[in-house]
Formats: sequence, structure tokens, C-alpha cells
Amino acid sequence: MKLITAVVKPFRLDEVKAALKDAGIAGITVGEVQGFGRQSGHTEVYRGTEYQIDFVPKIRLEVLASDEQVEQLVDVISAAARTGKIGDGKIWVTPVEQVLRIRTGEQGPDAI
Amino acid sequence: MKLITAVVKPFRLDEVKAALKDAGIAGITVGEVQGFGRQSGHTEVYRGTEYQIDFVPKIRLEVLASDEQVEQLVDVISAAARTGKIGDGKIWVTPVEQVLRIRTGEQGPDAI
Amino acid sequence: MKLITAVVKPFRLDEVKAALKDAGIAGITVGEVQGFGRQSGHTEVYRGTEYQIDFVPKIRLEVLASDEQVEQLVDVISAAARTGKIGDGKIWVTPVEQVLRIRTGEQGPDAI
Amino acid sequence: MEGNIAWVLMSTALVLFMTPGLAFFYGGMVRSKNFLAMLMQNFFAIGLLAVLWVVVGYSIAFGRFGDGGWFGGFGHVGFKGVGTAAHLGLGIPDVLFAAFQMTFAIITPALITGATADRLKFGAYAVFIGAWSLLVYSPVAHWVFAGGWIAKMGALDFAGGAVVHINAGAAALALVLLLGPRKGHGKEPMPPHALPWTLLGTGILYFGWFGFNAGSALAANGIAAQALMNTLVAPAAAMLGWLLLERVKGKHTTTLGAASGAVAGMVAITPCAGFVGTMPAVIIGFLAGALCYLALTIKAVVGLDDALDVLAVHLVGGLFGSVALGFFADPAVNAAVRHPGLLISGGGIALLVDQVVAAVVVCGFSLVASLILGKIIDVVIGLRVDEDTEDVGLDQSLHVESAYAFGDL
Amino acid sequence: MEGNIAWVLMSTALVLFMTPGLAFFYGGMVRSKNFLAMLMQNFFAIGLLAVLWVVVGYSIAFGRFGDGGWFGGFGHVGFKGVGTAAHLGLGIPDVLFAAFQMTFAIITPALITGATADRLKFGAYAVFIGAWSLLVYSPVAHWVFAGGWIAKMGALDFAGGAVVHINAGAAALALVLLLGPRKGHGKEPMPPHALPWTLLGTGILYFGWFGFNAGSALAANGIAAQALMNTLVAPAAAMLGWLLLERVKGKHTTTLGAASGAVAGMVAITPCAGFVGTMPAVIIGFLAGALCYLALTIKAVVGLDDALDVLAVHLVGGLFGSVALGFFADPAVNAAVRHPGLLISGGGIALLVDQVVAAVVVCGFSLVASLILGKIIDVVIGLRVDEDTEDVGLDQSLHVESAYAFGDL
Amino acid sequence: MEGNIAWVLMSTALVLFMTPGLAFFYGGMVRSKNFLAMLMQNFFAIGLLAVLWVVVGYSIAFGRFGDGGWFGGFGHVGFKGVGTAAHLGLGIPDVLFAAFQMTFAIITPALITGATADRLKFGAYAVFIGAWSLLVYSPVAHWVFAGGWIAKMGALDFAGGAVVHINAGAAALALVLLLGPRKGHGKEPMPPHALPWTLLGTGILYFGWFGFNAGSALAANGIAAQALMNTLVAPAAAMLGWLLLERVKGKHTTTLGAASGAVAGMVAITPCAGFVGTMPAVIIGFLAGALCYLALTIKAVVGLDDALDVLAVHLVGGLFGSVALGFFADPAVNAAVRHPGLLISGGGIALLVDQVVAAVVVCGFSLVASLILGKIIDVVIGLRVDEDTEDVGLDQSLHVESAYAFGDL
Ligand SMILES: Nc1ncnc2c1ncn2[C@@H]1O[C@H](COP(=O)(O)OP(=O)(O)O)[C@@H](O)[C@H]1O
Ligand SMILES: Nc1ncnc2c1ncn2[C@@H]1O[C@H](COP(=O)(O)OP(=O)(O)O)[C@@H](O)[C@H]1O
Ligand SMILES: Nc1ncnc2c1ncn2[C@@H]1O[C@H](COP(=O)(O)OP(=O)(O)O)[C@@H](O)[C@H]1O
Repeated sequence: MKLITAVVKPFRLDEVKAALKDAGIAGITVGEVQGFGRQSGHTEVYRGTEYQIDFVPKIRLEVLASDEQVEQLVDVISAAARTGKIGDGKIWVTPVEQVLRIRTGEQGPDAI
Repeated sequence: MKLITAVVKPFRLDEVKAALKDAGIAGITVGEVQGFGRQSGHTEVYRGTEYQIDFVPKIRLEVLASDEQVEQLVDVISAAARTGKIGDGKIWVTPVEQVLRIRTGEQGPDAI
Repeated sequence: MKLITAVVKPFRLDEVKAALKDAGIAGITVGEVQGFGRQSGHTEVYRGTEYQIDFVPKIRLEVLASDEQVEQLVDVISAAARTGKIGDGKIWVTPVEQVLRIRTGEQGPDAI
Repeated sequence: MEGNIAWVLMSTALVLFMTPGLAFFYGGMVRSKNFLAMLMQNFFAIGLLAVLWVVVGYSIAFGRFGDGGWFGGFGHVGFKGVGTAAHLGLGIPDVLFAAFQMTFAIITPALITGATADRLKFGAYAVFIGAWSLLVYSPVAHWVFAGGWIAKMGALDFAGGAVVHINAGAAALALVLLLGPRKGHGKEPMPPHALPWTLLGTGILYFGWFGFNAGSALAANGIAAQALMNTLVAPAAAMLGWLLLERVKGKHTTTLGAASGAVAGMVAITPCAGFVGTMPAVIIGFLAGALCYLALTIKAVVGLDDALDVLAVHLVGGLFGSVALGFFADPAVNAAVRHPGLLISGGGIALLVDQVVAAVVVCGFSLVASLILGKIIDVVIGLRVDEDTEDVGLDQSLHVESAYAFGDL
Repeated sequence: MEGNIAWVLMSTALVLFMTPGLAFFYGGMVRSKNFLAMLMQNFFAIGLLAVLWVVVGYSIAFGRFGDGGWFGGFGHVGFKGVGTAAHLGLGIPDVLFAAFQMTFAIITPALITGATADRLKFGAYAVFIGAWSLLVYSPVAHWVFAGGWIAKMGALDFAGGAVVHINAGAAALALVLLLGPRKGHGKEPMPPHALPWTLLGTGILYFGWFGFNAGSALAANGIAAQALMNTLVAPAAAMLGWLLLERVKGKHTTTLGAASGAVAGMVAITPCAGFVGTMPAVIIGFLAGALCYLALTIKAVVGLDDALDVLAVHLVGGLFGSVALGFFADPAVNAAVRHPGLLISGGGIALLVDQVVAAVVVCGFSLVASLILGKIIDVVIGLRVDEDTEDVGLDQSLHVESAYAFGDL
Repeated sequence: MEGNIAWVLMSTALVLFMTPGLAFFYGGMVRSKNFLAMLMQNFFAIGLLAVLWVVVGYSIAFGRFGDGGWFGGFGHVGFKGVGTAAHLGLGIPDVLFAAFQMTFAIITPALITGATADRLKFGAYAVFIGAWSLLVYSPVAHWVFAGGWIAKMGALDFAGGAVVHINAGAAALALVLLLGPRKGHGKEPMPPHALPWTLLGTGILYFGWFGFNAGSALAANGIAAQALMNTLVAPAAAMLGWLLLERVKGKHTTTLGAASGAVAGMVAITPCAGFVGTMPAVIIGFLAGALCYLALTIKAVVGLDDALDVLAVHLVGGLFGSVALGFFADPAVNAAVRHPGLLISGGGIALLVDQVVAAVVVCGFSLVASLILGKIIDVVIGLRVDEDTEDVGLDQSLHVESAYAFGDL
């Protein structure tokens, strides 16, 4: 099993969620994060003082998936999140050794 | 070493924390996230317009553990977080290659 | 490729970011979390009732890195985050199987 | 006379306080990335419109008081002749009357910001409300409040059902037509980002509205007392009316419904406040709450994106209140009622006709004038921000600020 | 007379503003999942109770003014005879007096919401406060404020120590007994979710309380001035008293302590405001702050979950203030004081006895009546939400809303 | 007379409400870990200073009214002789005058908290404002407001340009010099943590300032009306002035700029409010907004960490307003103007000279006295928290509380 983590632009969240739903995904966990990257952040001005705000609001998604699903899901997320402009974000995949559904105690792919 | 990540219902956090403490765990990192899954979310209504809110507030916990502890801790978290109702959440385990305690520079299981 | 995750004291974030920038890192994703650990939390008092607040605000950083960079970056983060006082936090490294830059579709180390 | 002055001093402060209240009422409902922009538009209305009022707006509105005409003229430009003496047959200093009326001139254009939320350029907004204030608000105020042709005709408007609410509501409609919907409207959910601010705004509006309505008596007398009572009970009854329908239709009562219902009641009672008795105020309020709730569906039907329901609340509420006065105006409450309302003993349809005429004319005039004005601005500098600005949010793009800082540690 | 009208107009607005203030005072202290429900209960109190007051509440309270009796009757149902003329020997229009008193009838039941936070059904709440308003509040108001038997007996209550605070505090106790503790009470921490709202509420309450107390003079005169002064200094001194004990006992001074102390002082000075001098007000305030702080521990002792300390602040503060008046009431301040307080020159225990009788009777009556009323509602529709609702939070479950939206982007 | 009393009652309530407003104005600008500490300092100012005023502060300020001297004496300690009768040639009860002035004595030291934000010990703060209130504020109030030497000299100060703003601004400068910069100042960004609170505070300040300025007429008359008008338009024009420069220099208009400009206008119009006409008020406001914006850079130049710009807004704004009065004071507005301002027909430099002398003396006295006082406190108990406390934040360290709870679920 794998964990797919994606960092995307906040206003693409609805698209990504819809696309994952369509791809038959059963669950997602998302959080609000701040990203620093090539996208250059922005300047804020308070009483004449400029602050360089390096961090840009992003959404971080986690999706647990079986090995077979991974490739497709990465494509799905990527397609739904892409605007083509800098700052679209990253997707990365890490190995997962065990998954458990708390409610039932099910383990492995069934628990996803 | 392993990283145990759990997504649980917010009002179970105190129980889970207490159970992990009892199990002798030295640290936890938690964050507020939103979950989408079988638990169906809910409808909110603003001025007569219904909004399907797919996301449900959840707590995401991370616990670094040595290989031996993993099984027990997964059980502990699972038992403390379970309500038996849909949406209880997931636990997953991923491999960790290196751990470092910033304060002391200790590495490996000692750093946990 | 690896994912370096670090949990650090909030007021060290600026230092850590600057140090990573100097080390040539191209991106970071950060989130606000709460940590429980040896650092003992604190007591809050509301209308005469004491609440033991176990959780301490922390910042959680994620940095994707190529295998070669990892060691150096762990040192950089560790040095920048260290105050020497309890609660400085942890750094851990996990394997990453795939990385994708959403904007361009680039994969692997180039996508970092 | 000191008592009257004391009450109008206080009322002026209360009405000025309503504009920040409105800012938060609306601000809680927008998405957090546009919260400051909403606050900014409302606060800026104070800055710009107060100064314009002194320079020329007051003169256009209240020059040639009682002439039965269309336009006040330029006799009081720069507040010439507006001093601490009492004229105009009122028991308060001219400068106080001008201050009280200024606060109305400020909040009226600010009402529009609810409809245009999240996509109107700040520069275009500034130009629009400035021009609208002089070309639409001041003339209409002259017709109704300054003894202009509508007042002469016989229509009544105690505190601005037509001048304020119909007027602003029609302008909001015009801008919504010109602006088009928010990006993602109808596809993405756009729930209120933090209702507590909206409730706070509601509380401030309720409080300030006592100055708005009871202050419009321009004296501390029985009419002010009745207006105050009506301003207390009509929103309360409207809250019940709104919540009742909400409950029947949707099985739930919502906090935003309570707030919206109350505001609908405030709007509807505005033209009636000093002209009707307490029980009629309860009835008007209750019906207004129910009606405005039903009016929420209009925008869906006509396919408009009136972001925060200025049409349902202010236009519909204002029209309803203005017409309701034709049924309930009562000479026993206020001797200024020459033709009692239809449901009042001795009443007829004379007033009702006048009320309808006034409402329709103000609505039509404001709509057409606003469309023309908005179109010109759109052509010259553009009304709407570009897509990127809308995605990122107005706060960061236009005002280089964030409502809530990240990691301020 | 205009001056008096001006002040009571303003005071009415101020007291009405207190209810939103109370909503935020309490709302900051609950958990965020129940924030809107708290706001809703308070705003809804305005909607329901304003209308009920017009329909029959006012009549029960202020009918048969000065009869020395128990019940005002139904002579003014639907505000019959309540117009813009001045009766009742007051220098203000009846309708204004009725409006001023209405705002008291609104906030009193709303005070209860602090005790029942996080677990009371909205429907049960609505029924309870409606019935309680008519069956408990209006009669007690008649006894004390309308020349009923307590007033005739000689007890004094300037602005509602007994009518408002003891009365609501006892009702809160009744409901806490019937409801039981919040799920997790005593096991999980339930710290305030956002104290800034509580501080905002405190500021609004302080501001509004000037209308509450100094407005109760029903005139703009020296008594109003003294009441205003006392309402300024007693909360200030109470803040010091509370913080001092906090510091001594717990080594820290807290923001919530400052706010709570101030409110305790407002409560305690309420019955005394227009009857005592400035220095006594300082003393009463200081003692009230210290006493209410100590009273916080009561609930732990008796094992009750009075969520936001309505007992310690309103019941204890109200009882203390009512009794303190027996020591400090001063004819030099207000000629209505016929029996000076025990510590005032020429004073005796006559007033003190009356004060104790009045406090005990109001407390007992309200407690018993509220228990019966609450029990009936509990049996018929249930007072308490189910466990799931409590876990998820009232906002989402009952009002299908969230106070703070996620990802409003 | 009731009308005057009504207005001053109300004004007192308004000015008291400004202190919570100030708390939020500042509170939104600090980092969230210090939000409650900021609220606490402001609310605590009410608690401490109200009581001190009763005990002795009022006597020092307003004893020996009109003696042309330096110090009021101890004749009214414990409010001896301060009752409901009217003395001092005013048409309002003494106790009301004392209450009104009390609210000024409260907010003046509270203004300082913006400069010392995030690093001042709470205990040191309490001692400082208590001592400063008696040793600096009350004497200066005597000189200017109580017919002391500055008043006798001929300088004018309608509502406290010198007594309140210059005075507090100079004290703020002293403390900033003694405290040093916040940890990380100049290196880390410290943007406002939540500007909506600041905007709310601005709204409350604007509202309350009507009481501050128009209430200073101590009557409900034409002067109060003019003061109200000026308090409406000067902040509005100042907002425009500030935003214009912001736009020209930085290409953007900010919400915080609108708020800050408005407050700068309130400050500058304070000394002038009842002495100048409407158009001069617009001019004064506009210039104040522009000037205070430019003054923001001073602190960078002199290397001070005046955290929330008390110097640029209150010291500079207060000095400017006091001096501007020397140009615009107009006997046609207020007969108390014996020497018309330089730009007014028949005017000369007599008043201007007096204004400059008064401004310089108050500024110098307050600066020196505050330096001495602050230094003593620093030596005895220390002014500044330790580094750990500053890192973790004052809320948690000093007040064992958090503004926003985590996981309140
Ligand atoms: N090396 C990295 N490690 C972790 N997160 C990263 C990394 N690089 C980028 N990110 C995340 O991806 C987001 C987008 O990256 P950015 O470089 O701005 O643009 P792009 O995705 O177009 O290359 C960043 O805001 C950050 O959250
Ligand atoms: N495939 C998944 N990937 C990541 N998180 C998931 C996944 N499935 C579920 N979750 C998380 O677990 C939570 C609970 O899942 P849900 O399907 O609602 O109920 P249950 O845990 O009872 O199966 C979700 O809200 C989500 O946060
Ligand atoms: N076993 C663990 N798993 C996950 N996070 C941990 C673990 N131990 C500590 N942490 C995180 O590191 C932070 C600091 O740890 P702590 O034990 O307080 O001090 P130190 O880092 O000095 O050992 C904690 O607040 C928590 O966020």
C-alpha cells in the first residue's frame, strides 16, 4: 500500500476532491498548510512597512491507496490540480506497511 | 523505526493521548485536519441554500516508535479512538530511516 | 528521494527557513501543529480552574530532498532550530518512491 | 431644546456606528480571503462620503428645502451657511441636522457592497459610490426628505425605506447585472467564513438602527418613542417570521437566519417607524421576515449572483415596508399622517397609491441611473478584478494585507 | 421632559445592545462547536421575548401599577392603551417606558444560557424562556418594579438585583439540576475557545449597563448621574477585588478574571445604583468581586456543572448586592430611601430585613417555578440533546452551520 | 438642564466604551501570543484608574477649580463633596462631571500600551499607570481643564489634544526608550495577527469619540453639535489623506491605513473640535492623516521600536492638532475663543504662541516625568519580561491563558 501526499492550490481543492471521488476513492484527509517554493510569495504592507510573506496558503491532501491504484490516482490529482501556473504544487508517494480501519479493526487494503 | 499516523475523531483525542501516555509513549505530534470518507459529511444551510460539507473535522496524530512498539501502539490508539460508529478513522504505519532529537543531536531509537 | 519532516519551535521557523534557503532548498511545506513530549506543556487557569495543557504549539515542516542532500539538510534544520532547551523537536526521514511537479508533470529528483 | 439636541447628537453617533456594523455583518459572510476588502469598502465609504457631503452633497439634497422640486442646488456648497443656529423649522442646529443626514448618506451606498462582494475593483467602487452619492442619493433625498416632489405628492418615508433601502437595493441590482457572478458561483460552495462577525454586525446594526429610526423624529418626543418601540419589535417579529419559514421549509433554524430576519425587519420598519403603532409594527416585521426569506429564491430564478442578498433583504424589504405604510399609517401616532392607511379607521387608498408611486419611481430611477453610471465606469476603468485577483483574494491582491496572519509566532 | 425622554431612548438602545454583548461574553467561553448555538439562544431571546412582551408580558408586569399585589392582569394585552402619552407619574411616554422595560424582560432569561451551555435543546430553550418570561419574570417584575407587594413592603431594587439577577440565577440553578453536567465534564478540559469574544462582550456589557442602571432613574437627573458613577466604579473595584484574590490564591492575574470581576461588580451594583454614594459603590464592587471569585468553588462542592458560572456571578452577585443595599442605602442620594441602610447615619435594620425577605422570596419562587416548568418541558419534549449531538456540537447538529468555515478559499 | 445631563450621561458611557475599543484596535495588531495581554492591560486600566480617580485623582485634577495654578489639592479626596448638585458653573451634577472626566483619566494611560506592546511586565505596567495617573495626568488636567495655569495663559484644548494625546504620546516615548525594542524587531516580520479586530476597535473608537469631543461641550448645544460634526469629518478626511499618500508612495491602499488615518484624524481634531468650523475640520483632518503617515518613518530614523505607532499617531497627531488650533480657532463657532486663529478674520499669532507653549510644556513635562518614573520602576521591579516569556508570549506566561484554544472539541 502507498500513501499519496499532494500539496495543491486551495482553490483547486474542490476539483481534486471531485476527481478523486469519480476515480472511486473512498477517503481523503486534508489540512491547511503554507508552502514556500518557486512561487515567490507576496509582499504585505502594514503602516508603510513592507513584509515579504514567503509562505503561500496551500492544501495538503493524503490519500491511502493500494499499489495498483497509485499511478492512476497521481494522474487524477495532478490533472485536477493543474493550472499551469507556478505554484501548482507537488505530489509524492511513500510506502505504507500497514493500514487499519479503527472502527472495524480491518487491516491491509480492505482498510483503505 | 516507524511512524504511526492516525486520523481520529476530535473528541477522542483526550482518550488517545491518555492511552498513549499510559503505554509509555514519550511524544506525539497532532494537527487539525478535515476528513472525507464513508462518513458522509453533513449539510449546512445558509440563507436557504444547502451546502454539502463533505469534510468532517478530524485530528491527525503522528507517533514515532521503535519497531517493537508499533504493534502495541497501533492497538492502543485503535482501542482508545474506537466508538464503533462510522468515521472512526484510520491508522497507518510507514518506515522511518532516521530520527534525530534536535536538542541533543541524538539519533535513532534514542531520539524518539 | 526522501522526505524530511521536522517538528520545531514556532519562533525558530524564520531561522530554519532562512537556513534552508541558504542551503539551496527549493521548497518547503509547513503546518501548524501541537506537540506533546518531554517539554511539559503548561497550566492555564480559567475562573480558578486549572487546566493542564499538554500540547505545545509547534511548526511541522516537510522538505522533499534527493538522497544526497538529506544528511546536510538534516544538519541545517537541526542547527537552525536548536535552542538547547527542552522541546526543540524532532527530525525524521522517510523514503519517497515518487515525486511529481504538478505544473509540468516532471518526475523524480527534477520535480523536487 | 437641549433634550432634542441630546437625542439627535446621540442618534448621529449611533447611525455612524452602523457602517462598521454593516462591514462586519457582511464581512463574516464572505470568504476569508476577501474579508478585509469588505471591511475596507465600508470604512472607506465613511471617509469619502463624509467629505463629499460637506463639499456638495448636502447642498444638493437639502438646499431649497421644501421647494417640491427635484434638486437642492448649490447654495450650501462647502457647508456655506450651515452653522450652529437652528433653521428649517427644526429644533436643532443646522450643523447637527447636516451631521445626522450625513450618516445616512454614508451608509446607503455602503449597503451595495453586499451584492458586489468578492469581485469589484476598489478604484471602481470608490468612483461609483462617489458619483452615485451625488447623482442619485442626494437628489432622491431631496425629493423625499427635503420637501421635494415626492414629499409634496404626499408619500411618506419616516427614515428612508425609499431613500435608503429601495435606492441602494436598485443600485445593487444594477451592479450585479454589470459585474456578473463570482468565479465559481453555483459550482463551488461559498459558505460564510465566520458567522460570529455577522452576528456582531447584526447586534451593532440593531443598536444603531434606534438612532436611524427614532433619531429621524429629530426630537426627543412621543414620536421618537414610538419609532424606537417599533424598531425594537419589528426586527424581533421578523426574526420569528424568517425562522418559522426556515423551520417549515428546511427543518432547521439557523443563526444566520435569525440575523437576516432581524435585519429584514429593520429594513421594512424604516419607512414606517414613526407612523405606525406597536401591533402594526409587529405585523409588518413578521411579514417582512417571511417575505424576505421567500425572496431569497428570486436570485436563483433570475440567475443573478447577488452575493449577500442585498436584493432579498434591502430591495424587497424596502419595497414591502414602503407599501405596508399605505396600510398601517396612523394619524393617532403621528399627525403628519394626513391620509390614514387602508387598514386604519378612516383610511383609504390615497396614501397607498402615493407609496407605490414613490417606491416605483425611486427604484426605477436608481436602477437606470446606476446602470448608466456603472457601465461608464466599466468602460473607462473596468468594474471587475481579473481572475487571478479573484482566486487569490482581494485582500492580498488589492490591499496587500491578510485578515488572519499565518504563524505570527 | 425632552431631556428625560432623550436619556431613556438612549438607555433602551443601550440595554438592548447588552443582549448581543452577553451572547459574545458567553460565546467566547464555550467550545467552538457550540459558539453559534450560544449566539443563537441570545439573539433568539430578543425575537421571542420582545413579541411576547407586547402580546401579554408587559400587561402582566405593569398592569395595575402600584396595587401592592401579585399580578398585573390583562388590561394592556396587545399594548392596549400603551401610547405616546405619559402616565404612571413618569415624565416619559408610556410606550417608551414599555420599551425600556422590554429590554430587561429580554436579557433576564438570556442570562440563563451561560449555565445550560452546550447541552440544552433549542426547542426546549424556546419554550422554557417563553413560559418563564410570562410565569416568573413578569410577576416578579410586578412585585418589585410595578408597585407590587415587595415594593409596598419597602424593599428596594434600583435596576433589578432581585428581578433580573437573583431571578435568572435561581432559574439557572433549576435547569442545571435538571440537565446534569456536560458530557465529559470534570474529565476533559473545556477551556474557553476564544477569550477575545468574551472581552468584547464584557466591553459591550459595561457600556450597556450604563443604560440599565442610570436609565432606571427614568430621568436625566442627579440620581441618574449617581447611578452612572456607581456603574462605572463598582465594576472597576470588583475587577480589582477578583484579581487580587486570583493573584493571592493562584499567583496569576487573568484576563478572564478581569472580565468576570467586572461583570460581578455590574451585577452587585444593579440593585444599589441609584441609592448609594460613590465610596459605598466602590466598597460594594470590591467585595462583590472577591465574593464571586470565592463562590466559583461552590459548584465544585455541590457537584453541579454550571457551565459558565451563572450562579457564582449572577445569583451570588445579585444576592450580595440586594443585601448590601440594606447597609448602604442613603436618603442623601435618593429621597426614595425611606429607611437608611445600617451603616448610614440614622440607619437601622428595617431595610436590611426587607432586602433579605425580597431576595429570599424571589430566589425561592424562581427556583421552584423553574424546576416545575423545566421538569414539565423535560417530560414532554426533553431538555437535553442526545450524546451524538453533544459530541458533534450544537452548531452543526441543531443549526446546520459552523462558526468557522474550513477551507473557504 | 435635563438635556445637558442626558448628553453628558451618554457621552460618559461613550468614552468609557472607547477603552475596550482601544484594546481591540491595538489587540488586532500584536502577535496572537500577546493578544490577551494587550486586552488585559486596557481593561485593567479601567479597574485601577477608576478607583484611583475616586480616591484622589479627581481631587488633584479638579480641586481648586480656576485657580490658575499647578495642582488641585486634596480637598475632594474620596469624592468628598462630589454629589448630585451642580457646581463649577456647569449645568450638570458634580458627580456626572467627575464621571465624564474619569473616563478620560482611564483612557489616557491606556494609549501607552500600543508603544510598549509585547514586552512590558504586567506588574510594572500597573504601577506605572497608577503613579503616572496621579503624578502626571491629574496635574496636567488641572493646568488645562480645571482653569490651571495653561488655561489662564490662554491656550485652548477642547477635549484633550495636550492633556490626553501629547501627554500619553510623550509617556509612550519615555517607556520605549527605557524598554528597548521587541526581541527580533527589525529582523523578523511582525505583521498584525488579525486586522478585523483592529477595524472593530476603530469603529468603536470613532463611535466613542463623539462622546469624547462633543461631550466635552458639557451641554447639548450648538457647540456640541459643531464638535460632533468635526469629529465626523476630520477622521474621514484624515482617512483620505493617509490613503492618498499610501497610494502615491506604495501603490496600494490598505485597510490598516484607512483605520490608522481615521484615528489620526480623531486625535488631531480633539483639541479643536468645539472651536473650529466644518471646512477647517476637513482641512485639519486631511493634513493630520498625511502628516501622521509621514511620521511613521520617524521611529525607523531614530531607531525606536514604538510597536504600534503611538508616537506617529498620538504624539504627532496631538501636537499637530494643538498647533493647528492656533490657525483655525474661530470665535464665530465658540465665544470662548478670545484670540482668533491666524487664518481666521481678525486673527493673530497670540493664540498660536499659547498653543505652542502649552504643547511643548506638556510634552516636555510628561517625557521627563515618565522617564524618571519608568526608570525607578525599572530599577525596583524591572520593566521588561525575560526572553523566555517574550518567546512564548505574554498571554501564556503572564496570564496563564490563550487567546485561541487548540482542539476545543
Ligand atoms: N522540496 C519541497 N519539499 C516540500 N514541499 C515543497 C517542495 N518544493 C515545493 N514544495 C511545495 O509545493 C508548493 C509549490 O511549489 P513551487 O516551487 O512554488 O511551484 P511549482 O509546484 O510550480 O514548482 C510549495 O508552496 C510547497 O508547499
Ligand atoms: N483512503 C484514505 N486516505 C486517507 N485518509 C482516509 C482514507 N479513507 C479514510 N480516510 C480518513 O479517515 C476518516 C474516516 O474514514 P471514513 O471512511 O469516514 O470512516 P471509517 O474510518 O469508519 O471507515 C476520513 O474522514 C479520512 O480523514
Ligand atoms: N515519539 C514522537 N512522535 C512524534 N512526535 C514527537 C515524538 N516525540 C516528540 N515529538 C514531537 O517533538 C516535540 C518536542 O519533543 P519533546 O519531547 O518535548 O522535547 P525534545 O525534542 O527536546 O526531546 C513534541 O512537542 C512533539 O511535537
